[in-house]
Amino acid sequence: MKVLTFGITKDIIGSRSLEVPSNLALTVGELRQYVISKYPKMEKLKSLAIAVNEEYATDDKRLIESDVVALIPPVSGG
Amino acid sequence: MKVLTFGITKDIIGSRSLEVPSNLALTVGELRQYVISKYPKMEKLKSLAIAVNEEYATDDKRLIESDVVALIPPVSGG
Amino acid sequence: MRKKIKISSSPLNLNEVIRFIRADENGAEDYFIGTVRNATKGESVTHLFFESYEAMAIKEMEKIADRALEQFDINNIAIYHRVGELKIQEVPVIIGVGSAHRVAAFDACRFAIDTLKETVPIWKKEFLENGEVWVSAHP
Amino acid sequence: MRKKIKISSSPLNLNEVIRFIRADENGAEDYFIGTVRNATKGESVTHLFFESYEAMAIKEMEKIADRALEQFDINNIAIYHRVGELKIQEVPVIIGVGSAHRVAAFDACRFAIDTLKETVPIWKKEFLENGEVWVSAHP
Repeated sequence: MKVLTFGITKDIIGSRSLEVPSNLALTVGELRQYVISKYPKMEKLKSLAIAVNEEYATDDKRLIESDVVALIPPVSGG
Repeated sequence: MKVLTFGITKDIIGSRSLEVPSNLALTVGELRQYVISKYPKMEKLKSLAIAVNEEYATDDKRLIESDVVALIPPVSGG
Repeated sequence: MRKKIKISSSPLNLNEVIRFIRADENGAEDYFIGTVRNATKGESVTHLFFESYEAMAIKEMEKIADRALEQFDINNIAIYHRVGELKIQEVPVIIGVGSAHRVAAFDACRFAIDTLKETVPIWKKEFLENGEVWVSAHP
Repeated sequence: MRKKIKISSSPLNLNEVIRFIRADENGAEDYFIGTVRNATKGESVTHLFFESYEAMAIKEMEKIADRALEQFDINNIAIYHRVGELKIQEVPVIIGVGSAHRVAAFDACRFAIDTLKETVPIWKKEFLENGEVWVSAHP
């Protein structure tokens, strides 16, 4: 499963996207755990939301291969 | 003493200014009484403030011949 | 110069207001623009006429700007008012405020237009389909 | 059409926003303009960089416009955001609101910028004299 990265998460990972083995991230919550375990700097962020198909998703949301998934670090527009 | 008129007070009086005998308007309060007694329609207004030298004046303010005096009906700018 | 006040019988120039407000130390600008609406209390409006006691109105607008600069954490403020005959969609008033942070800009802009409507000697006559009326003159 | 949303890497066009907002039935317009300030928390800023997750940001901006139209007595709203590199005094964001009466325009404009800063996936990197930082990323 491909996960898009933005802002500081792109800098931490060093790439515009991250490949995650689908069996290690069946839910949004599991995906966050996987990302944090692989990139410990993510734990220092004020927050790390996850978007599924361009909407904020809750931790219990189940992921499927065709979902468009993205890491959303704290936003700072305006 | 010449008194400037604006907005609806100009329409009621029918002129851009009004000549008031100085001895009948020694104070701002007396001037208002004089204007209302001469033009009863003035009493129907929501308010009738009086400016002396381009500042709102209280009723006890004494008037002198050289003052620039104006009738200020309810304002409605903006 | 932190304040700019104008009364004009020509159309108000928003770009002039923006050029005055925009500054390196501002992160937020709020602009209130009054426009002539096509109706009031359910009646159609054809146009408006604004009259001012100009010398006094300028003084009162300057007082509003001074109070805004004193009461709110803003860097600059402009208050422009037009007089004469205005058609639907034309602009009687522009208030611009610049500040480091947005809350002060909003608060000061709102304070300025609220106070202008209470204290500045400017009068508006509405021309309706059936007659004309000096706004707010009667209870 | 009562809302207009845009994300652009070119300078935002305020006149386009005004043309969209101005309408016969509006008596009040409020425009919030964010500008790049030359300092933050006492440090000099040289420039900013804004990045967006554009598809999602557009959706979130549309939600804000829809909520504003629903919650406040306004006629129309525009939300424009710029991305890319911006220098001091340049404009990252414009929010315009039109309404019959001014209180709704102020309230909706403030709601829109407050919510944008909380929900829209746009990120700002500040370039300071000594380094660079993604704003708000860390506690």
